[in-house]
Amino acid sequence: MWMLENAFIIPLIPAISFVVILLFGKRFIGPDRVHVVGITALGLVWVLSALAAFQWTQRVEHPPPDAVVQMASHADDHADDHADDHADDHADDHADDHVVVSENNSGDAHGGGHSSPLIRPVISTFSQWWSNGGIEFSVGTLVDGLTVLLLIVVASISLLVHIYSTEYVKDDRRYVHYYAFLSLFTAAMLFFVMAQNIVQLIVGWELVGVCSFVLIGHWWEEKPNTDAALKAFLTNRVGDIGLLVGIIVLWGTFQTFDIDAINTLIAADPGAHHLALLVAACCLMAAVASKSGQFPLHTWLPDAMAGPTPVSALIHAATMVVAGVYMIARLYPVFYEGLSVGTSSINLMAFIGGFTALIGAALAFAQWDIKKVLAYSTVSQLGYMVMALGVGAWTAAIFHLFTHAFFKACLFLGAGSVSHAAHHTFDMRKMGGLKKDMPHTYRTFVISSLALAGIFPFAGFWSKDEILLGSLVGQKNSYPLMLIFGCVVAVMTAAYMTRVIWYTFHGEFRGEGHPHESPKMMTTPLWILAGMAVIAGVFNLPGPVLEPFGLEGLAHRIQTYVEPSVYLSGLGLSHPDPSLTMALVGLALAVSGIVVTYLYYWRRVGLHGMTERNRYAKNGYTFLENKYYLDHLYNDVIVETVKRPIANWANRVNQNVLDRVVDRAGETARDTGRWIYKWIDQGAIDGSVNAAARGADSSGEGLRAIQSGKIQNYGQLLFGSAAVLAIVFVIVV
Amino acid sequence: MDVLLAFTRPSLDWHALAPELTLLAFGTLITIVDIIWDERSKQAMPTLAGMGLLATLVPILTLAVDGTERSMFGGAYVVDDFSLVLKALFLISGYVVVLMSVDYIRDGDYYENEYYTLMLTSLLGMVMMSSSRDLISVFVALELLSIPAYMLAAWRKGGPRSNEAGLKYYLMGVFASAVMLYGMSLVYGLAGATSFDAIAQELGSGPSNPVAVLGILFVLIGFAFKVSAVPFHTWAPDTYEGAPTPVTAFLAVASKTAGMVALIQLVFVAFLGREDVIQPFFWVISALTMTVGNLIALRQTNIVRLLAYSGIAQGGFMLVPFAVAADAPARAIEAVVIYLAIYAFMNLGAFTVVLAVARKTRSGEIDSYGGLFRYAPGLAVAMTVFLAALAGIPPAGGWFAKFGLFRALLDAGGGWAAGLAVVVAVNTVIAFAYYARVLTQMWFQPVADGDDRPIVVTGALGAALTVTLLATMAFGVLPGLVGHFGEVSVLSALGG
Amino acid sequence: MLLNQFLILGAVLFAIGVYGVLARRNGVMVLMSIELMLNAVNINLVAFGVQHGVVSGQVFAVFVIAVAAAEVGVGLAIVLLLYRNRRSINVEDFDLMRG
Amino acid sequence: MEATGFDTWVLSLAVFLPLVGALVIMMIPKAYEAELKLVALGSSLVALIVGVYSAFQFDYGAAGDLQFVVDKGWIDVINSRYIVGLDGLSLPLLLLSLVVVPLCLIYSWNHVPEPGNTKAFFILLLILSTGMNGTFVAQDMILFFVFFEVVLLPMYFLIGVWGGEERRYASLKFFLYTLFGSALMIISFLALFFLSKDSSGELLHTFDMRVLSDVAGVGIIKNTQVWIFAGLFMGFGIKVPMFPFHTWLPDAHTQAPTVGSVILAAVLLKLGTYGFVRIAIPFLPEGAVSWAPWIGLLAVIGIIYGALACLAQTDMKRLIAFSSVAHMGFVMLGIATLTDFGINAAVFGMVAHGLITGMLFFLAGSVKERFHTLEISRLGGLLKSVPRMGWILGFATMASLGLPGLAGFWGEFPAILSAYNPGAGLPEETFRTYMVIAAVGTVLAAGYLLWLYQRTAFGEPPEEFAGHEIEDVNRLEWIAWTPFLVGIVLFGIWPNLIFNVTDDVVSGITASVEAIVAGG
Amino acid sequence: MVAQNIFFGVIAAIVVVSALRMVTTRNIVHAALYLVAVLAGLGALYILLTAEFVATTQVLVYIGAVMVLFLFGIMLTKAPLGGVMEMTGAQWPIAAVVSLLIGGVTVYSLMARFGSDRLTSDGPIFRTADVSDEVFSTYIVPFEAVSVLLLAALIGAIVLARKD
Repeated sequence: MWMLENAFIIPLIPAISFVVILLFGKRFIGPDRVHVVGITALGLVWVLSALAAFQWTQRVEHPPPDAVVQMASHADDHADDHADDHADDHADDHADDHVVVSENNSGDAHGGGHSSPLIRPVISTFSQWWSNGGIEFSVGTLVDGLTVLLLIVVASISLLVHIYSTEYVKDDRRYVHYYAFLSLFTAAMLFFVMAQNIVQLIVGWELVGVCSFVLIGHWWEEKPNTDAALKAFLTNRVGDIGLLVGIIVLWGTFQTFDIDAINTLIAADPGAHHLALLVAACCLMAAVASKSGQFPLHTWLPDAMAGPTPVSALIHAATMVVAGVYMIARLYPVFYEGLSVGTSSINLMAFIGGFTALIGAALAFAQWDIKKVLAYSTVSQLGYMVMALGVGAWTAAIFHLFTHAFFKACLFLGAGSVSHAAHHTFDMRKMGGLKKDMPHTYRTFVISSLALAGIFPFAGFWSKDEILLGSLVGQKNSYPLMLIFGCVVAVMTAAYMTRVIWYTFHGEFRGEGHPHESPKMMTTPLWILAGMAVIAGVFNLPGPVLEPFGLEGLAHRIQTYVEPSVYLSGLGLSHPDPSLTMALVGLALAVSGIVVTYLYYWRRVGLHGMTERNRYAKNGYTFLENKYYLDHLYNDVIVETVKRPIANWANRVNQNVLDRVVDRAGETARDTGRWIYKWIDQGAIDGSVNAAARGADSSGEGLRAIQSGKIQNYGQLLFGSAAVLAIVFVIVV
Repeated sequence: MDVLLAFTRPSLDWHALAPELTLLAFGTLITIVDIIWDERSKQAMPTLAGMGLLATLVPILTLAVDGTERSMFGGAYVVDDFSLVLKALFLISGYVVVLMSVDYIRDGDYYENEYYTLMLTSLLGMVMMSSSRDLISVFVALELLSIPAYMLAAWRKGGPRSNEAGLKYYLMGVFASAVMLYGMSLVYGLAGATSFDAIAQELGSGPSNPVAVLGILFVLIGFAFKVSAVPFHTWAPDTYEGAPTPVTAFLAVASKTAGMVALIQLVFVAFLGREDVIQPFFWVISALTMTVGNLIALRQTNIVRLLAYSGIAQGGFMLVPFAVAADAPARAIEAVVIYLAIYAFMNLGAFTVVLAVARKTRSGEIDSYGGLFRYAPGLAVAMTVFLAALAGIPPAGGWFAKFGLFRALLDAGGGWAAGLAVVVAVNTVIAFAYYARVLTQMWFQPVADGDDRPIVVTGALGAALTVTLLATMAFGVLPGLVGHFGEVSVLSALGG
Repeated sequence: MLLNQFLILGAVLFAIGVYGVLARRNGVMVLMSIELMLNAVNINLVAFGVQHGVVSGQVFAVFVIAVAAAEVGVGLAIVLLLYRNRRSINVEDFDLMRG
Repeated sequence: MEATGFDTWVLSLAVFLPLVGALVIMMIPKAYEAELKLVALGSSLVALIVGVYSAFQFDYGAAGDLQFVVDKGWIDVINSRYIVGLDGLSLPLLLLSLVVVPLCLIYSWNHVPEPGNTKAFFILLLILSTGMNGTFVAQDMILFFVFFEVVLLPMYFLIGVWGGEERRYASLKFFLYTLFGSALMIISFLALFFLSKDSSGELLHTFDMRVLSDVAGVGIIKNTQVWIFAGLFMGFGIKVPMFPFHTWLPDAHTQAPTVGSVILAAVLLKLGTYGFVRIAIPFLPEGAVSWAPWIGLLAVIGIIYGALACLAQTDMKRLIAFSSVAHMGFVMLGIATLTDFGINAAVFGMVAHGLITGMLFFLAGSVKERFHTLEISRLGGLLKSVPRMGWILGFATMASLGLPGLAGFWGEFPAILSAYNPGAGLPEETFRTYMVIAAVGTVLAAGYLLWLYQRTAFGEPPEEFAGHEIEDVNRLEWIAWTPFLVGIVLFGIWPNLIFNVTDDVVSGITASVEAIVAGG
Repeated sequence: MVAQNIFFGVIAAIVVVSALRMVTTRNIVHAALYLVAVLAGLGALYILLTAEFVATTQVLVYIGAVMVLFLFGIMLTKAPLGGVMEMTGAQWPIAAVVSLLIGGVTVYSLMARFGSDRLTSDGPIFRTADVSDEVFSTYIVPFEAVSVLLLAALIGAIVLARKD
């Protein structure tokens, strides 16, 4: 268990790498060789992360005595409250009982392989980090399944991106800084995921934000890039208000920053502090919304595509943007109790997630920039995860996070590869027909797209299926609306990915020059990721799938290893049974999306020319796009189907309202500032100070009149004042 | 004949009178030397005068060492620690003024010997003042110090401004002393005796009566003139501007101190029982004096006039403790004495710098100080210290003086005292605004006329500067020095 | 005799003196008016002395007379000096310095 | 505990060595410039070494107690004594002050701003140093007052002689504002002197801050406490500066020479906040409780207001100056909560703000020196023309906007946090509202700082500077800046370096406030 | 007593009228003569108050010395002997108001305090010797000071008044 206890080493390595690259990169290592440092560090990180993951599995499989929680009696009391609810679940449990509910901790009542004992996370704390009011606060690591999962994801993607970047940003004038900040980002992200307390969460949260800022603005000579960087940072800052306040509310409620303690306290006594938790959860949701691109704070994410593509893959697809999701998962009791996930029909989290998934998907249709399509797709998928968490499908969400990281990173890197070939453009209108020139890119891209679309047997299929299943079953109550959202999004996802593939790889090449396949350093990572996109699903296969192969022991590995049952047990979460029907429906939806789109592009079926006939459509379209490809307006298809109102409206709102809000907020603040500065500060406050000075000055001038120089006047004053004083005093005294 | 036989020779304590006599002797000596050697004695005059002043310090020291309180004529003339401290202060101020005068008077077209005679006479009046505890002594001492001063103000005979300064000072002074005398006559009429103790007994008891109010008021007004309190200040700026600069310094420091000393004795010994008159009176007068003095000073362009108004405002500060004279008598006296001591040095220092600079620039305009720091850094620093002290900024001396005021006010406590404290605070700020104008010229502005030859500081001026500078800084850094004097004086003045 | 006979006479004289010094332009006249005020004081002093049966009132009065003489002498010298330099003894003319 | 042996000299040496240096320099003729500089740097460095020695000798286990105490007679007549002592509250600030001055000397080594005169410039800096150091160790109110005031004149001259176009106006404004405040402050000191009683009801008549802190205003009725506090509030609040007394600050900063701004931001402003923590709150707990909501209100107004004003600025230095108003708002909010958390955060915030804003002013000064303008619209592309400086600016910007992991965060976060549960007797809802407003302030801070950074550092350098070869950070600047940068990172990563030192003192203060409030 | 009162009334009337004329007359020499009348009248009143030494001094010093000084002053300043020069300034109304105020408040106060207090007629009568005893004992210091004062005034006045 050494690695788990000393997990701090993992983020330390890239941190050192950052310092080394920054300080010695140019002079001693050589600007063109700094990647060696970064890649070495990341390699090491990956190995250690893998080691940590292995040790964690060992811990779950063979828990040392101190790792198992002996349930306190109150947990049992609590369990009684929910006994009825769970009775059904238990009755229905067939094969594989991984339902982790509070009452079955004391042993494995239902038999079968690996019922999960409640495994404590490994918590190590180092020294006193800061102290205040006599309380000492430690810095430390909390390692459990969720952590190691994220470690693996971050380490893997980051390593691949490091490798990929050696080619992609070759000869960049800020190659050194690029690698330095990749390292720093990795360090920050790793630090974040193993945060032992919520203050560390903030630290990591903000640090990854800064790295994101720096890397988005990597080419800061162009103003749009810096605008995008600022927008990203400021939008995140807005969310951070929520983070700050939420964490403060948690502190105020529990008098601790310790994640373990907070979760345990809530799990031990759910229902207490409901109001505080509601406030905290709502505030934290704002933070999640900003970081994970949830409606309505998602607008920065597409803009963030101004950064180098590998950065987009790493930060804005696979890792940083899932920080919000991670935080929900990490502090799940807070959200679960605060937003009453287990009781009400719709909660804020589920709604925001579902809605985001929907509009993200809708918006993805309207983009011509391949990266923006992917960005909106990311928004949509993150919404999916949040929605899953909102309906109580914790494991499904994290599973999706896991699979999504690989195939989305692959897609981004693929897009980067395309752009590398096609003169650094991301405009799909300048691509086309790249299939033959870039076979590796094409193949990996398609694989990942299929995974994203949720086609069997790719990774996305499994995770998406679990989410849909979660929405179907929900926790105690069903979330029918969420299921609808999920299904619609599934269709749309498949559709817009098909569109991307069409425009990018099929048809005629519309760009300039001669596209060519990217070098090995780029394609290798693509293949690795594509491979993961294929197989990542195996980590949480449902039991029935494996049963025929006699491998049911390997089912639900993520659920087994990752789910922090020690915290969730008190909440009464349940895991829905795998449903073949649901899987088939999901698959059908995805396929139908592909098919419709395929027919549209490849077969020219559909309602072309819609815009000529329909006034509204035309207006809408004019707004969306007024240059080329009127005939090919893909939106026509959507217009005619259910999506039309959504996509159109969403886009309009997105561009006109949400996106402007940020700008407007900035402008308004600045105008307010100017006004206040001019009128209040310089006018009223400073003005009154200066006026006082002037007043003193002019009264001095006025008083000089007394000093006429004439003795008679002086005498009059002398005797006159004497007389007046005398009169006053004689009368008064 | 019975009556004649009944005369008993007064018992004179010669030791107690030794300072006055020494001073008198030197004054006479100067006059005699003048008569005998006439023009040839000119060189020796300042030396003689200076020696006279220093020599007078000797009996003061012996008296101080002796320490016993000596009272003569039924308490009409008292030599106690309070009077000794102030005598010493007068003499030292006088000495510094003599140092300032040496070159000024020699280089100008002045009657030199008589100048020093009158100076010593005036100082004699002041030295007398600090021991006087009855109306006649105070009156005579006042006239003795004032009348030579009137003439000194007009000493530049050929200068219409100096003449006019003398006339204004004289007329206003006489007006004021007429009012004061009238007041004294009323006070005397109520008490039936001239000694302060008797007056205190009479006035302090019994119900309020308008004659007492009038008498006290008129007496105070007479001295308010002397310390140039608003609205009796009008002579000061004109006289200061017109008079020869060392005389101005003398008036601004020694003469004002004498007025304050008289006020202390009157207020704290004679009138203390009538706090219903003195406290409101001084509240109003001090507030007015500070504020008006400071406000008008803001608009001055002539350095001497600026210092004149600054002096008026400083006088206003010194009057502040009188407003709590009855509520916190000990602290109030202490505050005034401390203020006087510090004020003497910082103001004399400022005038010394003005003299030194004027020797080169031949101008009294503030503009002529432009860039002083570039060509005469020493003088600029010295002036900065003095102005900082006047503004009350540590570590230059003045802060402790202002501190004393606040201390007295807060010891008294209550809304009125606190209100006055705020007025003082506000005035401190206004005051710095005009001191800063001089600082600005010296430090921030380019050299006036582009003439940046250094300034030659003569030996005497240098000595004056050294004395004042050291004293000002010492009072700021180790205020215990001056604080000690203040404390001593409290005990005796109240005890006696 | 009433005490106030003398005192009020003194007060009236004092007031007249005040009027004189304020209204008169001629420097010498101003000096003469001052004498009125000082004499008013003397009446008070002597009258009070009698009232209280003490001699100090008279002594005070004598001192006042002596000092007044000195003052007049000095005053006239200054007026003469000004007259010599300015050819005027009108006190209203003397306002070289003001403000 | 009274110090013995060499320890009795430690604090006095740290305070007065720079002054000795100044006096020595006065004796050296102007022509010997190298010697002048060496003496100046030497004296300030020796003072620093003495300070560091004291930090090593400091008993951190008893950080709540005064150490190295010297108690000697000074002004007996008013019962004021020369008492100096060092506790956990003073130590960080003293060290900050001791570090900043030599660095400023080094920064000015070869380029004393127009109109030159190294000698005078260095003398003033050294005198300033004495005043600042003294204020932090003084344990007698009069001594404190004297040191508090000693800094005024040197700073006035630094701004007035070596400042920018409007220097006369700015310097005078600075001076008059502060003078006004300190005049009211001394009135309050005296009121404390006369009114303080010990627990048995005896009048104390002492200026000894240790004693006054112990008696904690017992015997002064609440109404009086409120008034006395008002005086202290003016004195310290103007120095901080709190809204609406802040208007001297932008002018002073804008016009001051670089090191003047640095010292002003790094140390001088702290005198005010230090005064609140050291004097106003422990001496007058009830007054503090009555005032706290209003201080909190002004603090959050300051936060938002300063930020909005920043957005309106066109001058880089002025923008940084206004950012001080906002940052000091956080510090004051922390203090206003009267909790351990808040006050510790405030002290941390003081140090952090000192380092960060000091650094920003250094940068502004260097930019001005190279580009001869600080108009934001005329700058741009610093990252390209002077890349290292650009990066440092970015770093300082990030630190200033409160990035976790850098020092600024630890001043802001606990301060905001403390407003959630303000101290006993304070209205909870009000402070929670302040908390949210303050949190909004962090966004605005990010807004104006990044906006500044975008316009100055990003993009292409403007035409007018395109052709010129512009020197990047030079050696002297590196020497002067590195400690700032290291400090920002170090305290950011390991905030306990400061929290641990200050906590004991602060806990003592809040405990006594609580006891009084509970008892009353 | 009646005689005394009548005497007082007559003298007081002369004094007041003369004083008023003095400050209003346009002829400076007349003014000087009116002043003589005032001073003489006051001398008479001092006799009435049994203050013989003061009365004597009044006559000797004031009428004998001071008046001569004034006349010298008038001549040396070549003031017009007739009513050529306007002696009263334009601001005389202000002067009048001020003097009325001062006079009014003084008279009011005196009336309020002393009302109808009688002068003690049976008190001791002080002769010149008594005055001198007092001067040379209690007031010896001021007396000596006055001598210094007179000397200084003499020296100073000479310096200022002499032509050079």
